[in-house]
Amino acid sequence: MVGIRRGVVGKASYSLFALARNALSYHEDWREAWRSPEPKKHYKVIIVGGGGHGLATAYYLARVHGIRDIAVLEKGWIGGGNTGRNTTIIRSGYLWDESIALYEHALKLWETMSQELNFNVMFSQRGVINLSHSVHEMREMRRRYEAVRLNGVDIEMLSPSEIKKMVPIINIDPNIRYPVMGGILQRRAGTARHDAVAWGYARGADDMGVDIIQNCEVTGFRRKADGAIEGVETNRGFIGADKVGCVPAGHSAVLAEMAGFKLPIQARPLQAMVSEPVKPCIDTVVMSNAVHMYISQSDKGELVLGAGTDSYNSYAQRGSFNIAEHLMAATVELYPITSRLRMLRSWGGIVDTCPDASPILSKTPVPGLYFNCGWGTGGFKATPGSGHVFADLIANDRPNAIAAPFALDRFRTGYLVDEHGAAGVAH
Amino acid sequence: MQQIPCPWCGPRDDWEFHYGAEAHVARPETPSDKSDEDWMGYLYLRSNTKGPFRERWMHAAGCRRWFNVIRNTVSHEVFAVYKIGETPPPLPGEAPAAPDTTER
Amino acid sequence: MTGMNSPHQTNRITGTHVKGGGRVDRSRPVSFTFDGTSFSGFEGDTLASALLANDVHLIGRSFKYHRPRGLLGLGSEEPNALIQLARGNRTEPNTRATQIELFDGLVAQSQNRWPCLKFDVGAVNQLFHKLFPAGFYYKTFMWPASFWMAYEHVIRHAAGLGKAPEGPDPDRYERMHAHCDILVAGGGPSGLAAALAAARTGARVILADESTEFGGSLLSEDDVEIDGLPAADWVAQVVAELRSMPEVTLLTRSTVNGYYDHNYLTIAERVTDHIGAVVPNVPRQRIWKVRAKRVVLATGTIERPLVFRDNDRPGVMLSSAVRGYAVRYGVLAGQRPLIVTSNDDGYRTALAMHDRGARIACIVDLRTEPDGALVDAARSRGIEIHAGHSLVGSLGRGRVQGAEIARMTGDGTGLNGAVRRVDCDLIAMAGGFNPTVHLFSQSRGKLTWDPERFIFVPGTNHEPQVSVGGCNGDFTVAQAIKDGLQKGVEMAREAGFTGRKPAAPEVSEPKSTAERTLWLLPSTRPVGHKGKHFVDFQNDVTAADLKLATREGYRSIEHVKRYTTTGMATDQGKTSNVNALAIVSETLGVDVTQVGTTTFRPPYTPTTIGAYGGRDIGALFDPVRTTAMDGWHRENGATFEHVGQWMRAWYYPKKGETLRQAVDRECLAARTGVGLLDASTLGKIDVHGPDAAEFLNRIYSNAWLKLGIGRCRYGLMLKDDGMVMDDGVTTRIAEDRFHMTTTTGGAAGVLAWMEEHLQTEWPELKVHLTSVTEQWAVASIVGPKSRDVLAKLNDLDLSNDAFPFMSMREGTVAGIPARVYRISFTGDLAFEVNVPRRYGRALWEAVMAAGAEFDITPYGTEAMHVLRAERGFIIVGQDTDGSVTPSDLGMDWIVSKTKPDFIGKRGMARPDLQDPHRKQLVGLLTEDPNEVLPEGAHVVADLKPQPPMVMLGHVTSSYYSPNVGRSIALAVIKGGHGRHGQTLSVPLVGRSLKVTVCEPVFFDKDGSRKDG
Amino acid sequence: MDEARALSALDGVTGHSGGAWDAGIVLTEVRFPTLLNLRGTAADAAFGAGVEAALGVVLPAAPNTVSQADERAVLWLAPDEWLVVATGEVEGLQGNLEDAVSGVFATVVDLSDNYVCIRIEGAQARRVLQKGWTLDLHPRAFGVGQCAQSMLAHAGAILRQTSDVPGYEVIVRPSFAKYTWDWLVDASAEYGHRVG
Repeated sequence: MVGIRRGVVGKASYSLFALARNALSYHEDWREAWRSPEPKKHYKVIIVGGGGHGLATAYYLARVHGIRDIAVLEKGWIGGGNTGRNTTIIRSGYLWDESIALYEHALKLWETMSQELNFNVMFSQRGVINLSHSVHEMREMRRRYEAVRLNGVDIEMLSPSEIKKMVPIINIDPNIRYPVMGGILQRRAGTARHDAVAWGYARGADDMGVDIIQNCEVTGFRRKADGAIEGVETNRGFIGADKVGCVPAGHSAVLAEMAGFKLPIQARPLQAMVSEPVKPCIDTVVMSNAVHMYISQSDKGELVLGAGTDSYNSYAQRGSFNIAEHLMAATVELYPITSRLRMLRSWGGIVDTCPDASPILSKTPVPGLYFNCGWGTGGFKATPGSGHVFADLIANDRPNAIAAPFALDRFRTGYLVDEHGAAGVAH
Repeated sequence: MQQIPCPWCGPRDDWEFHYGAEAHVARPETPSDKSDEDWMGYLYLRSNTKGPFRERWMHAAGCRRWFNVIRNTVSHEVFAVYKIGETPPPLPGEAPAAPDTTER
Repeated sequence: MTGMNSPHQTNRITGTHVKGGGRVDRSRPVSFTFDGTSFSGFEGDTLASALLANDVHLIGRSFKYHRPRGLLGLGSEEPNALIQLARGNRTEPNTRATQIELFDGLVAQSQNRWPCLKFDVGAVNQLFHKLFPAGFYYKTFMWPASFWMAYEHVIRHAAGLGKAPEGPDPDRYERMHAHCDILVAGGGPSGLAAALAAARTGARVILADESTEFGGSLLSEDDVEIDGLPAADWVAQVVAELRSMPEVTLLTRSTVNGYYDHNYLTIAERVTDHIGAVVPNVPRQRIWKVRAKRVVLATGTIERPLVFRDNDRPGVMLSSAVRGYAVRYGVLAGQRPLIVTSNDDGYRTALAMHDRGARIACIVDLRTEPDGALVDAARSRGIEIHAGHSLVGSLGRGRVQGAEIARMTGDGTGLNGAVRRVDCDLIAMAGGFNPTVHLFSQSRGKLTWDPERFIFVPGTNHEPQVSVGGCNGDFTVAQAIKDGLQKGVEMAREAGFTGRKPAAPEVSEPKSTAERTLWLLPSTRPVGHKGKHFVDFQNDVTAADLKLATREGYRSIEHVKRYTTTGMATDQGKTSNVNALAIVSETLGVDVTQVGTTTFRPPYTPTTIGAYGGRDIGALFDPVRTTAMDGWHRENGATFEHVGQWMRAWYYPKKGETLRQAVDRECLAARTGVGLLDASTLGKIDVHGPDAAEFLNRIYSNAWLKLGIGRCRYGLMLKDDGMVMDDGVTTRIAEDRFHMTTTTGGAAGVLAWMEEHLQTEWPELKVHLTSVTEQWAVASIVGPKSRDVLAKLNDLDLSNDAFPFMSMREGTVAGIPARVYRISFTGDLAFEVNVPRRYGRALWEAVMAAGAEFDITPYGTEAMHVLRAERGFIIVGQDTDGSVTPSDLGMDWIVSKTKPDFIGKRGMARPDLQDPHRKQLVGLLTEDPNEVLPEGAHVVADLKPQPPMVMLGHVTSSYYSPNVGRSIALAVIKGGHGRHGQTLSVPLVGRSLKVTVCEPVFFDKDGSRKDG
Repeated sequence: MDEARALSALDGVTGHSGGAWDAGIVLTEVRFPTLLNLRGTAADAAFGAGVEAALGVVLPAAPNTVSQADERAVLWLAPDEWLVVATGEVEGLQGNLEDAVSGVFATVVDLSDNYVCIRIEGAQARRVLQKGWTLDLHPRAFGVGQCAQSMLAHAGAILRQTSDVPGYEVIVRPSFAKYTWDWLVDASAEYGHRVG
């Protein structure tokens, strides 16, 4: 899109020509992708949390709603939380209409993101396959398949031999402990370069005048006499704001308690790991609930493996070893050729999980304070959609049709969007 | 891999346990008196403390007893273990609480 | 073999005039191939030392630019020399040549090149390198938008280093749990000392080292004496003593690779990799999972490369590695080495090489006035020293042929003299040593930057542990041993042992003077303008890339790392991390600590996925649970269904029968004659104690206090949110005792949930719960003739009056003590016979024999599903999904209106659960009676030609019912209870079906068949 | 009862006895011991006395310990739960025990069919078990007279040491018996095993 390139600051557009031109000056003339400004005294909107969702929220507030007096406050470095710790899977094949609408909204935005941001986020629509290993799972899978299909979203059912064609390294021997009985495939689904999403949104938002302030930790909320939000206390002083949107992922409960209320959220460890890089051997993303593992191969050649969450609360960004151990056994079981490849690096994130495995996009008991959290294991794929509808919620002070089902009130009324089946494995 | 000290069986790997989240959340005695708001609180709202946290564990692979632990959710340091019904020890840096007779 | 052309061995030190001919066994030559050419080496060689001995320096190609690369290091820090080892299903990519032990017949290949190592087409990337600075891909490949997948395809195939095998791994792996008082990671001088001191107290000690033998750096030094012995002899002495102690476990070829919470560490042991042969039943690799009371980290140091122009040419190596090849392996990495050094340690390499016959080209010393014993020793041998000089760049094609050097300005930032060319065939870089703090960092220890010495050292520790020797910043052998002994005994004391610290030995070693750290050696032109100054060798990250990243705003070290990929290669930045951090901080003009430190994560070195998986593959991946009758099912041709971990008989096809035919036959038999079902997997819980009835009254939605002894009742369990959780029939065995059944999948969860309530909410209730699921084998005899069959085996009065529906009798069946329950999951007359598991098969066979005259038909879970659906009985987990209330199921009759409370009562009163438009259970009949709806299909009121369309709900159960004579289905539909009689549509791919909503009961609507 | 008709979950799994006489591991099924689950209040003197009278064994109060006399062993499972393992003459044992504790809140449940018992003995027995048993089996940490509940690989198990050879008994549910046996055989492969 041309629009944002005429932004407040105005930066050179990225392209092959720009690379060639800059090569002549030894790449010494590239400008910073985003500024590092000092915080102002007051902003119209403050976004707490400089991950993908927070940066996307700021970007769309500026881009769609014309609000440019925005600060994004990040306690560490942008994209340093779950944005940089996930396994980069993007899909919209959920179970309930409400979820499909939300994630499909995101998927559509992914499809144009690189061009819109003029930043290659390497959204690779290589397809995502979900496997079924029992009669019961096949039944549940069919239900999800039909729900997705009738929402007008692309989805296909695959037989084991069709899966084998797409994923030659998979073991479809019917006599293994968890035989592959079938799968569903979403071809438009895939992966993206996770860090690039944060950077791309940061650059785009910055271009429109948004202040991205790193190493700025929120330590409290200040409220006016009428109870409405007045601003945030930070390690760099008080910063006033008309509205505050919190997008703190794993730390949502901590921030909510600062603001004086509780959220139905628990923070749990989630682990992932990559192998050493090898030449391409799997071109699709494949997930399996029953054996608790999912796999894809990065462009660099690393096999990216994801596990299930631990069951206990933790902010340690590390999980228990037995989870990793099981993941690797499952990897060898389903993909026997991986046995001699080596695990290179493992890491953990903090996932904020709701009782119904669906997110919270909501107003709160504090007027002018909004929360976007509870994405559990599904946050990365939602990034643009989450930012887009959350910006809308903040700008209009009411949820749009996509966000409405994800309000906090559902825990009072009982109208949950129970995605445990669809999100049964972390992904 | 954390070690959770079962008050009976001793320290065991964390996977031997079933996790019960925040401790001292009693089921209301007369639920029918409770508002929808209150019931939401009982069903879903649990503290999610970053730092020393009173929480419940059950030794699923062993004696199957529930008990309480004070554990730092950041460092995973375990400060105290106490049985159901016992007075909760103070959190690190906190003054001892008066004996609690209402909560189980 | 290409004829054993007399091996080159040009670099192998021969003769005995030099001390230390290396630790290889020259009496045992072995042959191997590299890229198809045969070479020979000796037992004790690594592939790296053998290739060097054969004068092979070009070993690999770099990741991005495909630049020729040779060996940099000596051990696991090696970033360049990655090898595709072995062939076929045993091939292994990305293996470091420095860690491959030579054995006869070893096959090694270079990787990431095509068609061959010398002429790699990928090297064309070097021509365009100016277009490929760090992060270039974020800036391009965006147009046209649809082309990314094509670009990506090319990028993927260019990346990736080695190749995965094509078939399954034939080797065996294993895991082992271990416990110890002290785990010592690293068997160099400090680790050996710590292990010895701790072991002498009687503590249980595990000492692990990643190398083939203990000794660490001492094996690579020829100028250290301990207690008057050559260092290696002292090592042998200590190891011998440790070996004699029963409570000491010594592990070589074993890398402590993970440090997790509460002193839980993993060790990756390479058990048979080095012998190149398969030993039956012995694992190739083993993962040790160790819980240690105390940990001693003695992981040593890794030398820093120096960053100068084209510092990646084959022949540019770490100084300590060059010395190691000479001393430990008896190999000269070059005949005419140049040493560039920031410290005295480089001089030790010069002396070691000189004394073994190499002609030292010169020593380039960054320091302006080097002095001290080592410098004097070099001078006395006539070695040329250029003090205050920079190494401007390396020269050569394919391998180092020379170097450019020049005098530096006083501050070391520029050049101050003419550039001179020096001929050499090897450049040894001595840039100082970094403590190997990876494990300390993994254990969440805080690192401290020592600004005087430019190193990270362990600061505050998080776990009960201690660091000693090089990894603690103590770089002398004397200090390492002294500290090791001291900390070893301290750790043992903390673990509960008593003992005295052994006396520290006398150590003679060269003394070192101050060093001068320069992160980026000055060159003739600015960094990035000419040549490349590599920081991360494997990922091709240069100093210019790091500077570009900071210029573009990527300033946190994590941003720099992710933007440039520095430190993210298979060596995980072992040689590059600190250099990168320092260059970034220097560029930004801030302190190193402000840029941040990288947190190290497991594993320390990459470890095979197979080893972590261990024996948890194939049949041992996950248990399969089977019932007492399983053997009979198998012998009689049953097909099986996985239900959780259980294997249940799904149906029993006769020859030539399809699933549908078999199930139809089984369903008809169970309605018209008699069928037999193995129901053993149902959960069974003994609920026992004076308050048992009161307890059930609280956890079931219906009333339980007045149930008579010997009577059964169906119960529904809800969660406190009001949603259905489980169901089953529970029987009062005695006043204070009930036998509860649950669903197969729900058994464990229900028991745990009830225990939780007993222990934490209602401890005043006197009730004991015991799982008896597997105590009983259960055969359900079902159908109008079931009474006739059972009567042949039983002396009970089976009449409806004597043994009414929903009651239990104890007696014998076929001579076996049994509990017989008159309950039914089909609606027909049925008896569920429970016997102790050991008699399960005998019971089954007796019933089959007695039933033969009635044509008794065994049926599986599929027929069971059809039969219950005919009667509209739900299956929790199939017709419910955690979002369904009893009311949604039309089961208000089982929800007590009078009990003041039970679990789920308050939850059901919430607004959304009272909504009349909720999804509710209904029956569906298709227009065509032979058309069976797919389970999971969705129902719409307003059919559109194509999606999207508004869905009302979905089909939960759907079968052809031979008893009804048509297809039947259960579904949950919005407002379904008010829709009976309506016609709705089920859109399928390419067609749609019309369905009529009905009551979810299709057979025996008045329930009259239960008495036969 | 007709013992000839009784089938163990390991029948057809363990194969014929045999194997090298010097195998590092000897695996044996302990066929159909009587197993009674006992629940009661340890602090209640009447309960303890009743148990002792009926079984001739003192109720073990310390967690994870075993009291044994002749062919009766009582394993501590939980603060209010024990497992009685009896071989030899067991006629009327359950009834006697129930009678002996009838005056207090205590329950006895027959679990003789709910478990299968495998004995593993031999010089390498500890090493084999440690491949899948996380608790420390070193003689300083675990010995005769002790028991523990945990997982052996992926099967929930009760383990007790029965001899200093060392020898152990592994008690698992019958549906996990085949898995456990196969796992033990596989884990013993490098030392060789014999079926006792």
